[in-house]
Amino acid sequence: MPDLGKYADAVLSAYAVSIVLLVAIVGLSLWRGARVRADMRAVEERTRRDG
Amino acid sequence: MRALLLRDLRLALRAGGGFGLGLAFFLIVIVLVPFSVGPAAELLGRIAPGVLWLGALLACLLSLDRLLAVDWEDGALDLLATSPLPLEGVLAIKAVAHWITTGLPLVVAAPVFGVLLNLASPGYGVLVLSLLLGTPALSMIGAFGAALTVGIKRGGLLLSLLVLPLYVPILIFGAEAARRGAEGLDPTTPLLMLAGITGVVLALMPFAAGAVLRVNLR
Amino acid sequence: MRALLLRDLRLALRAGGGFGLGLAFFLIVIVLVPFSVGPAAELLGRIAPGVLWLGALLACLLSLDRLLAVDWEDGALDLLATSPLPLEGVLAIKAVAHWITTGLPLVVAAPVFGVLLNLASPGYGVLVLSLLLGTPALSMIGAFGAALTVGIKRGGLLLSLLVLPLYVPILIFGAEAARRGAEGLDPTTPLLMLAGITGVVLALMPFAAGAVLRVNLR
Amino acid sequence: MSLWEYANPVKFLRLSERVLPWLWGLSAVCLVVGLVWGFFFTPDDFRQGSTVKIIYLHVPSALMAINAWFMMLVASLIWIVRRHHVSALAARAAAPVGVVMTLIALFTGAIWGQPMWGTWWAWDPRLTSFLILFLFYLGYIALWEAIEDPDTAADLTSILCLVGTVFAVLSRYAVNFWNQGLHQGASLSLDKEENVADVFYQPLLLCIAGFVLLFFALVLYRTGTEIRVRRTRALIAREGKLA
Amino acid sequence: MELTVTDLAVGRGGVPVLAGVSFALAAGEVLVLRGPNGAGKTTLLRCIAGLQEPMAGQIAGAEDRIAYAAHADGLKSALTVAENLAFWAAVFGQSGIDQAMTAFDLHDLQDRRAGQLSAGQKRRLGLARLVVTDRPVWVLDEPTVSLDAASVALFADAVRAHLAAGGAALIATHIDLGLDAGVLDVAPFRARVDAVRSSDEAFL
Amino acid sequence: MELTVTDLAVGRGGVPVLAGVSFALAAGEVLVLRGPNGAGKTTLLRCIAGLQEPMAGQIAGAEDRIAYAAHADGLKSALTVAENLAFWAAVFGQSGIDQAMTAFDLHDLQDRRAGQLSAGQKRRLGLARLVVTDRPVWVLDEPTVSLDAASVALFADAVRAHLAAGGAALIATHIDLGLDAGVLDVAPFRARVDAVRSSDEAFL
Ligand code: HEM
Ligand SMILES: Nc1ncnc2c1ncn2[C@@H]1O[C@H](COP(=O)(O)OP(=O)(O)OP(=O)(O)O)[C@@H](O)[C@H]1O
Ligand SMILES: Nc1ncnc2c1ncn2[C@@H]1O[C@H](COP(=O)(O)OP(=O)(O)OP(=O)(O)O)[C@@H](O)[C@H]1O
Ligand SMILES: [Mg+2]
Ligand SMILES: [Mg+2]
Repeated sequence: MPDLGKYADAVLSAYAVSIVLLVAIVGLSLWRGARVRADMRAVEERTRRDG
Repeated sequence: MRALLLRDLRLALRAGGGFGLGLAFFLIVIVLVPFSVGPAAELLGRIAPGVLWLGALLACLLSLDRLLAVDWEDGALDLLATSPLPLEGVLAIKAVAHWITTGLPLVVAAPVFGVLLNLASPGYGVLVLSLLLGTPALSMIGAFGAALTVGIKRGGLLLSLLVLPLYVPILIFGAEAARRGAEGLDPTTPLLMLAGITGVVLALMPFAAGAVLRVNLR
Repeated sequence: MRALLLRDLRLALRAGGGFGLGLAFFLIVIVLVPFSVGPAAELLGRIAPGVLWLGALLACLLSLDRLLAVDWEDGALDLLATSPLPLEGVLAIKAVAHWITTGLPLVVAAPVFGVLLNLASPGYGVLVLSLLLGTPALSMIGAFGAALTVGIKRGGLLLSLLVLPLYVPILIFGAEAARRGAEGLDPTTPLLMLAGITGVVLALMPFAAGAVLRVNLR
Repeated sequence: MSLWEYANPVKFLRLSERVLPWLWGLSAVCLVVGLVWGFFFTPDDFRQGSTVKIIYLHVPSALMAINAWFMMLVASLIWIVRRHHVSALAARAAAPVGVVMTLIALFTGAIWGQPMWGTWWAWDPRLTSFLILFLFYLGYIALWEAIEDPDTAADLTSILCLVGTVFAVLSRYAVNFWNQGLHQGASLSLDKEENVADVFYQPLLLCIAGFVLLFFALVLYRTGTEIRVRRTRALIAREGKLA
Repeated sequence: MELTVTDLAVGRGGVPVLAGVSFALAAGEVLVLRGPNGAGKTTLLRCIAGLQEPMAGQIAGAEDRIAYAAHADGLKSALTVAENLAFWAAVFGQSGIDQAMTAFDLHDLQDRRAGQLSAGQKRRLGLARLVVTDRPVWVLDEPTVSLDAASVALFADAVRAHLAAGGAALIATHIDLGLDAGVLDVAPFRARVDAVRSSDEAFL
Repeated sequence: MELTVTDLAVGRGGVPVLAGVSFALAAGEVLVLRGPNGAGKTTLLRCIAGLQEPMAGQIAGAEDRIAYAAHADGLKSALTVAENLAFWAAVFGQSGIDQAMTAFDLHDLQDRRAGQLSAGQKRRLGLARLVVTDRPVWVLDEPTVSLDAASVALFADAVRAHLAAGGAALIATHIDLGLDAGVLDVAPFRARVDAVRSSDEAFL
């Protein structure tokens, strides 16, 4: 850990906020993507079955 | 009742983000203030607590016309009135849903907006506390106002007019508390007053609103 | 076209006073400001030009959702679109009616409210002039926003969100002119800018609004 | 084969399936290496102290926040002119990513401003137009959400995107126009004199690359998701009608 | 228990519209209200449903037993067909919506948003709501508006099933529903102005 | 000049609903559209009225010649019956509203606010609007909803008068209007999904 001096709070919180936001957008995208994919599969199955 | 709450929240989520929009309006008011009074940091800091409260109040107010009017127009309100739910309960639930979609986000976001207006640093805690105490009353009074104006086409402006005087005491004590907090004074008295007003409003307003709505449905 | 203008004005008069309400809202904002920032006369005087412009803008904004939504809901907009009137004309007329019912009363009443906020005496003329130049553009931009959100149930808040950034330049120059006026400086430059913006908006926006509305009616 | 062929959803999906793993991987590598390098292995600035380390987050995110809007502009124009659905959906998919970039830039900028300027926020031209750009992002997303018919929504949001571009341009070049704000000018310009020192420059470039790649990975992935939503919608609609 | 209306007078905007209306509706019966446009059918039904006060007379057996359906269906266009129905079922303390979906042939439309239905499909959904209320007395104002012949038959079947289960129905309509129903023509009950104490009476 | 529709395809929300619709409507003719709920009558009429774009095919002779009436009547409840009609007359460059008032028996209601009319009275006012447009082709979507028998007859008379004056009418309805009309059943034109280039086609 480098010595951040008196600005430790500022630097650390900036990194924390940014990383949380990045992880959030990536996580949300993947989660929604997976759900939509599953929905589409289900509907595709249904239509194939019904002809 | 739970079904109603869930439905209202779901509708708020689906129909173009009822959640975000109140917040966005709040943000917009806050952004416009420096444009109109000029960007001097000292001046902004002085008026910040008042402007934040005013912005929260206007954001709340603007979303009030969604509270009942949609249900009125598509007939759902008539049907709810003939359902087993008591009308008072319906209105209380609607106020709760309104608070969750408008008031709560405002409370959470207020500190961020405080930064934009250069609010003095001791003021943040008190600001959040005062909003947390005050906004539920805003929603409940709003439900009363909405019940009062429900039959009127585009009653939005009229609704604001009727409701605003009722908002004044809340604004006075809320802004006073926030200002005292920002200046490092003791905000207990206005906070207590605020809590008292909110308590009374939450206890009585559902009945007043129910009565008024019954008259309006007739 | 004249028939449409007359009808809109008549409706504004009948349906719960479209005329008075914008004004009333303006008044209320002006009245709430001292409650929220505290009644110190010097502070009020300093922020007066900005607050007056902000109040005018919000009053204008709040009445925007009446501009098209009523006609949309009861099907009159569909019928107007199939009528011989060009859609651009319809929107321009609607903006004019909106200005007459909201902007004009504000312009006339602004000096009175200036007194309430302790506006410095050289500022009155410039304030009125700046509002007179700026408010027509507010109405026309508002018509564009209303056309953009017309299909959306209770798009009121979304409408504000979309329209407000477009209002920013008008607010900047309007408030700047009013502030210079109040401080006894020369307000010509911001007034000219304001006039320029309004000219451009009035010339172009009806077509943008017409195009957008056509997409929305589809 | 012309580039337009990839405007076909199926082709697009196939291509993006192939490209995406690389994009994810590369962006992760760039970000991790860049940030670790910047955070642990660069010296403090003689004036700014350790706060320079914020530059590795602030500058790339601010850059991407603005570039994302330009990318949406291009996609919207393609939609307006050639009416390729995929490009409209790409614009839609990019907006939330842009919002996140904007938020990161705003937060890190504010956190940086407190020690540097003695204030979290100032109403300086660049900052202000950037904030308005943020509002446009919100309005853009809300408009997409609010309109049921996807083609109508695409048309209307495209128009909004055109208008919002003014503020994107302003937040990039406002510093040059007015020259009176607190915020620094272009320190990444090729003009050597204004440029930041090399020690900071190299990890910064890596971070920028990481943000760019992450942006493209996210947009590609999210566009795929939007395509699947539309496909599901179309299938359901067909089902209802045949029944 | 039957619905009994005795000497009822109803009005709109303080002006009496119908007066002296009396009838009784027992379990298993349908009563069709007829009368020309503007006769006062809607007003009468709203009054019986408890949405407005009678100007005179009594209504017995209505309290909490009525399911009312008017022109406006109270559908939320952002919710799907199934969600709309499930909401009303929950409000009325019921849970299953399957029977209602079957009765009005809505299964195919289940996941469609209500805003994306045609006029007749919307109406069918609005009527399906009646089934999930599980209330004994249906009070319906022109229920078959914009329904095609097949859907009108579905509706008639639903009413018959409701009657067979011990329910009753009061229906205002201009068309023939193919139901074996009593008919009440409201035209003869048109109120003479002095017939009832109107709120404007003091000025007469 | 007649209204000619050639090989028209129409859709809702990007999904094709009807395809391959062709017909011609000459002066003095009525064409009644029939079809079950959700068949696509409303969509077809909106398209012909110019409120939405066709997905394929041509419409000739519609430009500025159509008076459209749908469910929503576009009435202003704060204006009186006469004011409502006069407004539409002015918009269409006409002046007299007397003939329309007579045709739909509105003289008695003349000074009543539109908001205070019953469902059927509102509808009558909405239909009277057609007369004041003076447009040759009437395009009507379920015009007789909530009308009683007498009013339906008034409506039929109005249509006959319009035809006699060289007009034409295209009417979607589920009931029998008592008009001597050609019938077009839209059910056979239901679009096969691959029949037309839909905007969602790329996703299928
Ligand atoms: C809330 C406050 C701030 C905001 C909203 C903000 C916003 C921006 C924006 C929009 C850019 C331009 C990106 C581009 O054109 O691609 C930028 C670049 C930059 N910012 Fe900030 N900033 C803030 C605070 C700060 C502070 C406090 C510092 C350092 C003292 C700083 C240093 C920089 C640097 C070095 C650049 C790169 C220069 C350039 O490419 O123009 N920023 N920022
Ligand atoms: N809001 C109102 N204020 C005053 N009078 C009204 C109002 N609404 C309706 N009326 C009048 O009351 C009378 C009864 O109206 P009602 O709607 O009950 O008729 P109805 O039998 O349902 O007719 P319809 O078959 O046309 O629906 C009508 O003459 C109508 O003009
Ligand atoms: N906004 C919409 N989005 C998507 N599909 C829609 C929308 N509105 C209607 N539909 C569908 O389009 C089809 C045609 O609808 P349309 O309203 O034209 O039918 P209609 O023939 O007028 O029926 P009705 O007799 O019930 O009025 C229906 O299957 C309907 O579900
Ligand atoms: Mg009726
Ligand atoms: Mg239809």
